[in-house]
Amino acid sequence: MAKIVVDVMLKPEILDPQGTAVAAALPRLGFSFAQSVRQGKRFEIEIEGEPTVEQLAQVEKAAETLLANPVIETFTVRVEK
Amino acid sequence: MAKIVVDVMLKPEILDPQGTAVAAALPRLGFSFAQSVRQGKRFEIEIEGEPTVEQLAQVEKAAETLLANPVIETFTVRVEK
Amino acid sequence: MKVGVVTFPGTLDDRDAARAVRFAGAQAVALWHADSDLHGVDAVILPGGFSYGDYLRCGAISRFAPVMQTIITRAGEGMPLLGICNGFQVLCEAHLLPGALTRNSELHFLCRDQKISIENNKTAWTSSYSQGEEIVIPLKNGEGSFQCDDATLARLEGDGRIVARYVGENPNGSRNLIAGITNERGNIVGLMPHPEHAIDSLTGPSDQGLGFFTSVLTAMVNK
Amino acid sequence: MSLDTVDLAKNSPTQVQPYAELGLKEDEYARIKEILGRRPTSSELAMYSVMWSEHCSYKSSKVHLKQFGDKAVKSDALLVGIGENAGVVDVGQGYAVTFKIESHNHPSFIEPYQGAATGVGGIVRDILTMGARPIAIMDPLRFGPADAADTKRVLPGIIAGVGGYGNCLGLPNIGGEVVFDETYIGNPLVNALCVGVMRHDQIKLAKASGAGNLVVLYGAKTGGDGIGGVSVLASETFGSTGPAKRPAVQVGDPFVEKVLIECSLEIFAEDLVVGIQDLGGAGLSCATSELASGGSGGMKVELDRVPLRDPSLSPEEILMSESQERMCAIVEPRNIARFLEICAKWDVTVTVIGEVTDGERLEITWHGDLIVDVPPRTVAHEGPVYDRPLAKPEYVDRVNAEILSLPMPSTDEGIKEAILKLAGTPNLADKSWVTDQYDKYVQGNTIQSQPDDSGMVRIDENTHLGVAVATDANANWSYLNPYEGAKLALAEAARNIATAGAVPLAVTNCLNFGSPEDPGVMWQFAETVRGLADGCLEMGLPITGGNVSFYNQTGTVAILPTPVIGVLGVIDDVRTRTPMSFDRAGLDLYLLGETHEDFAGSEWAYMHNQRGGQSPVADLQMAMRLNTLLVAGRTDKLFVAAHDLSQGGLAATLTEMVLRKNVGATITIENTATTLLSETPGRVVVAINPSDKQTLIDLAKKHSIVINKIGTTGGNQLQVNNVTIPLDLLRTEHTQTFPQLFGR
Ligand SMILES: Nc1ncnc2c1ncn2[C@@H]1O[C@H](COP(=O)(O)OP(=O)(O)O)[C@@H](O)[C@H]1O
Ligand SMILES: [Mg+2]
Repeated sequence: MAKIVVDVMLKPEILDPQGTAVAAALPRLGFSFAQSVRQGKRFEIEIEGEPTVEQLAQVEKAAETLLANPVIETFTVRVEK
Repeated sequence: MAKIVVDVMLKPEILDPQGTAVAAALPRLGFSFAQSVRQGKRFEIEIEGEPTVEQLAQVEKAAETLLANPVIETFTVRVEK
Repeated sequence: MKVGVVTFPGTLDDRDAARAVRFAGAQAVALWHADSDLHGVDAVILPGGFSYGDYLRCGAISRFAPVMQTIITRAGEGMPLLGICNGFQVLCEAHLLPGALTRNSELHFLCRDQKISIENNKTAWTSSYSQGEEIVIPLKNGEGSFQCDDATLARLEGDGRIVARYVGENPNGSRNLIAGITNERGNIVGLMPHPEHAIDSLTGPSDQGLGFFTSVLTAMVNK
Repeated sequence: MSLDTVDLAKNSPTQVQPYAELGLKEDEYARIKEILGRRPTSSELAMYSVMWSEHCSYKSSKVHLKQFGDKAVKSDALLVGIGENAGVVDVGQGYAVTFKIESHNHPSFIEPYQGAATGVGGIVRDILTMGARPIAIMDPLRFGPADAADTKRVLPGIIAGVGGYGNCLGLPNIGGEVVFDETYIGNPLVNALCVGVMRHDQIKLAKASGAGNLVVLYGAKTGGDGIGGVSVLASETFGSTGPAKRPAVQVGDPFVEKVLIECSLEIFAEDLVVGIQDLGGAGLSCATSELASGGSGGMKVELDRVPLRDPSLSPEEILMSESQERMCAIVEPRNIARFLEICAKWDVTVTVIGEVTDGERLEITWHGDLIVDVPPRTVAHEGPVYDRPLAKPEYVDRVNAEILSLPMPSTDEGIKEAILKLAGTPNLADKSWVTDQYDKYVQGNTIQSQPDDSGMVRIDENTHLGVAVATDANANWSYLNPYEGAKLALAEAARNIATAGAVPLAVTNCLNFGSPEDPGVMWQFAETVRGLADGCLEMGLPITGGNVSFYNQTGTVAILPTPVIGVLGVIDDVRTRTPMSFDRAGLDLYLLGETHEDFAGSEWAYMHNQRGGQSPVADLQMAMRLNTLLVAGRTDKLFVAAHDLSQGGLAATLTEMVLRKNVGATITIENTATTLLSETPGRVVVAINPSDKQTLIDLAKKHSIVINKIGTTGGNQLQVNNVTIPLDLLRTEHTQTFPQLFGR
């Protein structure tokens, strides 16, 4: 059993209302560390056994067509542990 | 400038309709790799300079009180790159 | 008799909640999120909406508003407090009620006329109803699925703290069809559907939601 | 990238500029030089290019739209007419109502959720700008075939976007349209309508007057949204490494807009603005030039004061940015402190960016350097005007000459099948899958919404004064005959208002067409405008505003001409409206209006892939008499229910009526198939108490409307002659279509 993680984030030039809301809330709660906050999605995909090169290519493909919208988002695919 | 990443996932026992929907959509699009999918959130927090131990403790605190709801979610904090 | 209605940035149903309070015969007092003064109210309603845009988790940010700190204290002393929809989410986030409200199982916003049954008519907000009474009021939200761990669920069931349940098909995946719950004392109630939109059948599916607002008047008189 | 200033422009007259890349024609560029007496700076070029675009200048449509003013009836109800952000009508009791439709078609194809969401956001700001509290929205939509793969991508996203934005603003959705046709496959239509209400003395206009008054920008910070074209300018002229990649789509933040609405209404209530303009298409270029042009003097703006989300933006880009959720107000200096205080209360970013001058120029500086110095009218209101060639397309006579050969059901089994098929066909099926994603209850004033003929909201809780709004387009008829199609859509929208007993008062429109450079499309457009102008004149209804969307086509295939017509009506007491259906047995059902063999452009023809024939001819005199009758019947408490006939004819109307409150009906008609399936315009089914028969007959006679008794109410089935359809079966057919197509 392996875990593939796909992280999807809005492109830097795209407005991120969610991240903005968090960034605004943090100082109100007394947290001053953040210069900026962006919020995205994280998908944890479990696959049987070790991922093959072919499978990873499939995940890339799925990320591009389903998990992320390339018009406004970027994504990264990686195998965890 | 450093980037701190907070990943927030629903606890395994909590129903994840979004992950379930993705898992159901993948085979319909011809992708057969996934045993299961869980969907969570990823926060990218930019801070000035290298993070201090104190700052990281603050981020933990913020994750616990604001970014995640411990009743249903778990989180991890890490510095990226 | 004064009932406070809180407005957070992004609150939507505050005017409706105030109207319902007036229909029930009480005076509605507008409370502002940044003002910790409750202006002498006897009870408080946290109305529906998308406070702070609900971007992080519904109710997650509102919970920290100055007005909430006073409300939490007063509710701890027994003041009646009703959270409707987003208000329910705020109550859970503030840990005044257990569990959490998560994404609807069908993943989209759902607005429909919903039959619910009143499962506990002993709370400050439900005494006008008879036990087991079925009413139809609007349900409208994107994150209305009540979730909690098994132990909490057993406790809620065992102590009779389920205030209302959906009747018929589960609209959003809520555990045990839960539409609303209360705290042990029965003064704090969180409810996912919207009684304030059902006080007059001209503008709502029924007038059966009014009971929540008349109940609290009785509770305050009998205090 | 170096800064192009007015001084530089004067000193480098031969500098090559990328006007063509920005969409300007050679003669347009020449005209800009003539206006300025020099070459434009890059910032000026950017401003002219967006403001003179089709979208902002209406350069292809202006010559036709003029008819709306020229032919207009004088209406006492019209408080603000065409030319402002939205028209305003008097609805009595000191209330004024404003409403308008706008399109957001192309962005919604690229990114359905955000495209639709920002479409709603934009029209709501237009309404807010008039000084009104937005009170309801509607969303007329068009998609490719329901079972097409791309429709499965586009439709759910658009619905979620309309809901996601509107729900978060706390605006009830009170109606709209969902229509499928293959011509929309690569070009869905997302039109959004908003209604707002205010007191007469609260009306605001886009005027910057009073030298020394401040220009205030408030709302979201400015980012690089929607400025693809200007990046061309930045890179090509100034030879740098090229601009940062700018987003192709705008992302909306409905929370910021909700706060902006409440903040603005508080500012309006204290009368703190002299003029106001929302930032929509063409952003600051549009807002500053329109405000200055509408006012008495000039304006000076310090562009470097604009708060930025992306600090790398160039001045040209800031001028063009279409970042959402921003407003520009003109404020007297004595009121600015209070203005800032209210913004602070709502946590809204606010900046004074300039002031009104007593000159005649719009001057914009960047860190002290003059980068724009133009006569504002030439940017905002004196753009190019084209009288484009138009020619009746070849297809029109050909399809008009076609004789339809439709299978007409003749057996009981065939009739039953036809009724069930119509009930379930995507264009007529129950739209709850869509509207269940929209909040219809918020604000507590919704009287009617989907599936009623019109949306209706109460605007005064004490007097029960209300307004009704309906939108309609029948693109199939417009395809066959755009002149009649426009009139028919107008008549239908007005009838949808009158059916509930409200009095039609004013008209808005959104004209969705293919490319204006195609003479055939231009002919469709011209005929549509002529039809709408003539129709409004005949019906005595003023056009208060609207929107034109061109270039709706996939490759060379244009969409069907789709003029979406919105009609607003007023009802003095919403409690007395006529509902669309009956809740009890024992009532008599009458069909008002005559039925002919009108199958061209009908749903029955569409289902059988037939597009030919001649569209019906609009009889607006009859339409008005029918409307008067419907309003009179409501006032006299004659009607228990009334429901309009449109797509799907009597069959669809009966289906909707019996399912609404789950009370059946027994119908006895002659010429069954034609009576059920024909779409002759100008018909309504009403339910009355049998004892009121003579009253109805007298009323019909008085207004010269043909009536026929068609049946009675009751039972749990729809019975048509010998055909029996249990309500449960009919309901299943009607409601399962959308869930089956798009999931639960
Ligand atoms: N089809 C139309 N019918 C009537 N008026 C129209 C039409 N199209 C545009 N207008 C009017 O032209 C003016 C400019 O339109 P537009 O640029 O869309 O306004 P805004 O920039 O406020 O959205 C408005 O007053 C609008 O109502
Ligand atoms: Mg405008």
